[in-house]
Amino acid sequence: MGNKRIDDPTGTEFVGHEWDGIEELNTPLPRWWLWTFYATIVWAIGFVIVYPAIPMIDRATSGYFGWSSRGQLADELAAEESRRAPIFEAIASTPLAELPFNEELMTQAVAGGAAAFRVHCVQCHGANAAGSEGYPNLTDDEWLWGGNMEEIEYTITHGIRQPGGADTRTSEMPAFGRDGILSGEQVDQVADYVLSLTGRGQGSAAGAELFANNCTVCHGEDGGGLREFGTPSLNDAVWLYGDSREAIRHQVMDPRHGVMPAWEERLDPATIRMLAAYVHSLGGGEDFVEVAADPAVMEPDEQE
Amino acid sequence: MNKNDPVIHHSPLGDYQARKSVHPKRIDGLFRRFKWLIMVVTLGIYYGTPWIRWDRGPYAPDQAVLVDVANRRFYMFDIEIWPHEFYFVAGLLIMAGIGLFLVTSAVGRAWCGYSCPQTVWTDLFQHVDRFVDGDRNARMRLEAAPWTWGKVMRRLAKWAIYLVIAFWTGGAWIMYFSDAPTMVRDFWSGDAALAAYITVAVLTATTFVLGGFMREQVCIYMCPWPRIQSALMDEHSLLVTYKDWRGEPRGSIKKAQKDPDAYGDCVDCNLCVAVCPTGWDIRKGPDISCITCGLCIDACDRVMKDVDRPRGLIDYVTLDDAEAEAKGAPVRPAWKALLRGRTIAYFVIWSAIGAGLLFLLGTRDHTEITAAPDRNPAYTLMQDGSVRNNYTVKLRNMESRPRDMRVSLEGLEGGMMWTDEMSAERAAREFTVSVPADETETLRVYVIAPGGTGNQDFAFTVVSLDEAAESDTVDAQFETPGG
Amino acid sequence: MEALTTRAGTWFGLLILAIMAAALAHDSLFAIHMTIVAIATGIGLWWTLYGSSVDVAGNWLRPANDQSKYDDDPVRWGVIATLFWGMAGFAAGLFIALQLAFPELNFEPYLNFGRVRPLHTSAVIFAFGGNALIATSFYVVQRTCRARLAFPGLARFVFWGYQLFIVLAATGYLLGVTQSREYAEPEWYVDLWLTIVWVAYLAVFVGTIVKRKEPHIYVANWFYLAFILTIAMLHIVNNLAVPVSFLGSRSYSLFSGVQDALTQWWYGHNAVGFFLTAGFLAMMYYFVPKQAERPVYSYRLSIIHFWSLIFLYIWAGPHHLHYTALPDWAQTLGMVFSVMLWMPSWGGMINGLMTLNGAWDKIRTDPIIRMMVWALAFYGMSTFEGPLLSIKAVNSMSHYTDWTIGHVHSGALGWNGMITFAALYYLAPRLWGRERLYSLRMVNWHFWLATLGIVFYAASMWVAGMMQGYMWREYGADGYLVNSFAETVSAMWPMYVARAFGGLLYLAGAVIMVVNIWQTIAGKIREEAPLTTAKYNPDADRPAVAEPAE
Amino acid sequence: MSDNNMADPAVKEVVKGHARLERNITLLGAAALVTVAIGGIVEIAPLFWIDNTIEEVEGMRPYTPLEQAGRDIYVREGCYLCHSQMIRPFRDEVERYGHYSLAAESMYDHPFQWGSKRTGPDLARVGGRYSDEWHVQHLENPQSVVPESVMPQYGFLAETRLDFEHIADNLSALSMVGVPYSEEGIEAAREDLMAQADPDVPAGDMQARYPGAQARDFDGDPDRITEMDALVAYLQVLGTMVDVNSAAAQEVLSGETGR
Repeated sequence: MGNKRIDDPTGTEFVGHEWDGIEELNTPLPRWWLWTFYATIVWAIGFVIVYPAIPMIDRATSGYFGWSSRGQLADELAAEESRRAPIFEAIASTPLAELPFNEELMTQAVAGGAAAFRVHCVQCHGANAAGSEGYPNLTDDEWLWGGNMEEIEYTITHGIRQPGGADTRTSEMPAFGRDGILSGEQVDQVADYVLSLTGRGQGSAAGAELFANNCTVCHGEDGGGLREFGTPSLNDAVWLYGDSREAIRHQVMDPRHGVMPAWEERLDPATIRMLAAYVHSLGGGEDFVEVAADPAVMEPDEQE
Repeated sequence: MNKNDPVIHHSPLGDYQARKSVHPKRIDGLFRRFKWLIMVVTLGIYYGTPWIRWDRGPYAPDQAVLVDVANRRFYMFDIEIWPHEFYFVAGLLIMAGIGLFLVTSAVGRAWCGYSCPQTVWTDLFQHVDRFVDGDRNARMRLEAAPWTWGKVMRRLAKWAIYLVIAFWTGGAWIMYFSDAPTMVRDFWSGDAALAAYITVAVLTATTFVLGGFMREQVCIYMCPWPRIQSALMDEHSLLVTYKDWRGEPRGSIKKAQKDPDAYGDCVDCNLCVAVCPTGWDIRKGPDISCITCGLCIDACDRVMKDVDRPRGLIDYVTLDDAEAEAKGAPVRPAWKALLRGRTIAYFVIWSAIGAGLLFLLGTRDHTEITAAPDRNPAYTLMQDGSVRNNYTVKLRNMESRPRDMRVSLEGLEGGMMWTDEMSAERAAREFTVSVPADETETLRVYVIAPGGTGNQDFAFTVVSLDEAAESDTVDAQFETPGG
Repeated sequence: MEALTTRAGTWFGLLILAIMAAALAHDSLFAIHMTIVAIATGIGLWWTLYGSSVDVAGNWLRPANDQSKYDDDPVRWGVIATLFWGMAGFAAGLFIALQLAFPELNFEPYLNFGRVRPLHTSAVIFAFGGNALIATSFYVVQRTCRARLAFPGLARFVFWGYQLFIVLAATGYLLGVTQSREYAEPEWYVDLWLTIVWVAYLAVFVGTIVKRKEPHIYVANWFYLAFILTIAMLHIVNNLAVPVSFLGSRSYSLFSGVQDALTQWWYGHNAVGFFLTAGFLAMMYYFVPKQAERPVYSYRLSIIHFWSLIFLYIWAGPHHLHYTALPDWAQTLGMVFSVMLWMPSWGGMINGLMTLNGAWDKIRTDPIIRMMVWALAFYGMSTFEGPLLSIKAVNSMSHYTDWTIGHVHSGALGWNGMITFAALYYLAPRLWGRERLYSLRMVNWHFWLATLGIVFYAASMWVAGMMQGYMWREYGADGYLVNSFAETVSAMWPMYVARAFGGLLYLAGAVIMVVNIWQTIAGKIREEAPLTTAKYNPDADRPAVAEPAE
Repeated sequence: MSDNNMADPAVKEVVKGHARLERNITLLGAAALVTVAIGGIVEIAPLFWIDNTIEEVEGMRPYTPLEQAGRDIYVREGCYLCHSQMIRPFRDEVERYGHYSLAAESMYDHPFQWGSKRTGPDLARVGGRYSDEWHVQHLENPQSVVPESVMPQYGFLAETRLDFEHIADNLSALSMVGVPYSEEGIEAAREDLMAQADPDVPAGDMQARYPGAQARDFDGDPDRITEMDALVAYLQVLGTMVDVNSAAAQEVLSGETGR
């Protein structure tokens, strides 16, 4: 090593190459640098042993604890579920009429109901229960079968026109046109009359008579609908199958009947109850008028 | 290329450069005392702050400075920051950045020399060295000495003290994140969160290693601030300078006595090197190793006094002044370097941002309202033809006491509203709700307007029903089927 | 004459091909692009026929006193292109930053955020950064090999071919031609073109090294070589796709879903690792010792950190996909390799900064050194923040937030921007044979504006990321989420304004640079209080063996 | 050539170790290329052979021609720059956006659209969450429905006729990269697209080819098929193909180790 030159300011020896005036010093590696590098490598080896890391033939190594990000989430959600279990129990055991007066339970019920709704109900009723043609909007104030919490819970539990359901809610409108009960002309007259109920056009006297004879039994004299038959009101702004003359005519001619499954087999009572609470909370829920007036109901709340 | 070209021999790879130990000598003087002062103040603040109590009433913690991660609140005396007000932190960060410019432009790397935690703890650990092993010469002897029992015991004792300090440092940190007295009790009874133990362990380890062993290497190799600060300085910034025009050529007193004209003021006693906490020789000129702590100034001043020469052979000087002095100009007092355009400009910007933040803090309302409409359905047509829109309204009560608030509708002719808490029958144009202390109350609000109403803008207004009567308004859109 | 005929004929043939492709295009966007190609070939044809008789830019592209010791024409063009695209990229960045604060600034469809953001990222990374890399690599490789460029014609093709790539990519984004792979958005035919250009680039670079008159290859060239080779590998694999039509603009990537995601981020992260790190480290290894006039700190460190850096970087891609549907094992590998990358990255910082040992006083007196030091400091901070963000626990909060944006920009504005500016300031007087820069004081101004800009940018984005991370996962006492997404968006507003302001400052600094270099090229010298800088000795700046100008 | 004096024994003797690489560009280049290739090979290649990379789920089908056309628009407009399509397995994300995304759900995504930034919310399961009208209004003027939004306006989509003359070519290119479109499906691509976007056109085999595909006028303008139709159709199918909530799937997914 004949050409050992020393750099003056640093006292370090030169390597000896030179490129365009640039030289290099032969400074050794800083010890802390090397050791820190080694430390990160040691740490990495440890981490690779503890966590899934090495790809093999049909799967990767599982890591010492068999950890997975999805397993971790499942644990976290299970913990959350067990935290909520007593609440579920309380909801299931609280009489429905008292639920709204227990603010904490009610909040939990609505939130839980919303989660369950997103899973089981949105497919038909749409997100946030907005409904669509043939699938009732649950946020408005028209209720075919009743809109207080008890009625809603019953509907969810037993469904509507659930085939084979013993307690299911059932009603069926005759196919006036298809089955020849009314002629085509008569169907038009009825449709015009129904339109007139909401102030659209003038119904004929013949239409009014046809309506009185065929429809009032189920829809009421003013077309306001009757809860016991689950019939819609025909004199308001809410229409399940559309409010056009054509849609109404079609419904008289050959009515469509929606089916809602009974959920009692698939969901536990607490979930059904939470769903009822959620649907009730969407803005159109009806009060237990007669029950709420009863001072006895207020008691449990006061006792707490 | 021909074979006469130089062929270079390489040293084997893998060699590393071991740290050369630094054994700074004890010194007393102006800057050493200033360092003591800063050390006492900064450590005092660090260890003591979590124990200051501050009465915020029954609904808020009574610790003066508290980062409440679980509830996402940051308390600092009378100030309480919520997550959505985090922009205050951005303001503080920008102030810190410009503050760094300000300090550096005025007094160079003063941060490094006096108040950087790495400096403060290194200084503290160096005092431990001195306490256990004696001053510079004793420590150098000890380091060179073979590993006898005595040396082992001394080393163990020293490291034990390091460890205690390091543990204390880590322990103090977690006090900022939870009620300090409770934390101390939980910590020792084993009830504290795992994160607390891990934090203490990590901070103990880093303090032990960085303060006890890495020391100046952190400043020289690892920390970006020295480079940033070096780059922030210019020819008007103060930095510790050896006045070579006065000192050179250096010579011992004996030599100088023989031939007084041949030598400068430096007596080559090497005391400036001996006291340097990073082991730099300031006479070689400025370097990243120099943290400008001024201890070499203290050392040199003392020697100059002893040999009866004027002080300030090593001193805080700007580059410009140094040039002028070297050419024979009189010494300019260091403080004059502080008053210059750039420093003042930074100060103005820095204080303007600070004043802006203070203004924001002072004038911010502790009442806020937000309203988010339901997106689906955007509206609900009711039986009677009227239209209902649903909103999620949030009322923020940022005071540490529960307050009643009144929410009312602005605009939307004929509109009424109600909430989940009340029945639709009691719909009105306003309602009152009680918001718990220091919380956000979320309400479902149903707004209904008669049929024939078109799409329109309106607003929710909230007024706090207390003497402050703070108010806030949020604009909202009412959607209808007709559009 | 015959050569001229051949060249003109080739251009004419290409022109006809481009016009035919435009006429027969499968979709209108492809037609527009082929029209651009046709215009480019038309310019080529015109230049071949008449170029020698017109003086387009006077002194600008080649100074009158150029003695052509090295082949510096493509370097000079590259400097100008770097400045031009830099301005375009910074301005686009400021524009989209303002769009996020003031959405009214979206002008549908061509200037919507979704179309301008790729324009911004590609303009700064590939147009600004790429031109800087090509220009400096041509400059550095000649000098450290003491040889003129190999294949000078090919070198010119590389420059102009790369500009065509940029124009096609940029117009494509605004028109809606994109394959949506971040930092690899150009469609298949633009990718193919870039592949051709890149192979030519590799040929010129390696050819020059082969011609070298120095026994050893300098470390800067190792980094340039690793950059060119790896980018070629990444580019080809990541852009494997099947076009819908050979006359159409759309293609579908060969891979789908999870494999596609990892391929893309294997590319995306190493675009950072090899384009923005290895390539720029190469610049650092030449310009820092030259400007500081000091030897490189440690030869051994450069060996260790070079090999460990290029080996480890490639593995880090999966940290962009933490907690996604990518299997956990790949995420683990991505994380541990990112952490191991910390020290190799810092090796470059140490080697750069410690090169200043014995010359630290220059930081105060030489504004170009000051920029280099800041660049290295930011390189150090970003490469510390990077491993930190790759740790899964941290990443679970920072991912999808503006923290990432802040991190990227502290690297891009601080490291890539500053080191490029420093290199441009170094090059301008030397390439145009000027005594010194027009103004060193203006370099100082540029430095301060850029620095302040970065402070605003980094601080606001870091806080914005924290806010998003916290607000998205904020649970109320009832156990349900507190914030709707829209609320977190509105909380960002002050941060977005502060960020845009930081960008404005950075852009303002760049404008000063353009003026400064413009005046330098024009041969002006500003009267000002002197600052020092490294001296230039034109006589020493020559190949080992004299070669005629080609 | 300066590389080859290694033949000289005098030089060969002293040039050892790293210096050999420094003096030989071929060696240096080859060594660098090998070094950088390793990581990618080890990480990417196993994704093609390890079975549990992509979960076995039911319900995944290729996009319909209309949905694919909408996807192309999603790509063209750079939606991925602000919206992710990747719900991570965290409690807050699962509660905010729905079940975490599975690798299987993007198995026909060429290219993937997982995204890297959430300036806007995740869209992996936006399908069916809002109504078509909401999407149209939101795309035309985002601030009219979400006042805080910083999203650009996309009204031009509703005014631009969808160019689907060559949609079969797109499907055939996709089938070349592995999306299982049948030959009839490719041939009938134009008809299928029209059948899905226009309620008056008989659906034909469209719904048999694409189970669960929803056919309707998506943009509220029945007279023509616009880019808005396509984009909304794509948005409405996002995250709806796989029944991720079935209990069995949940248990299997979370119990899987070594993935």
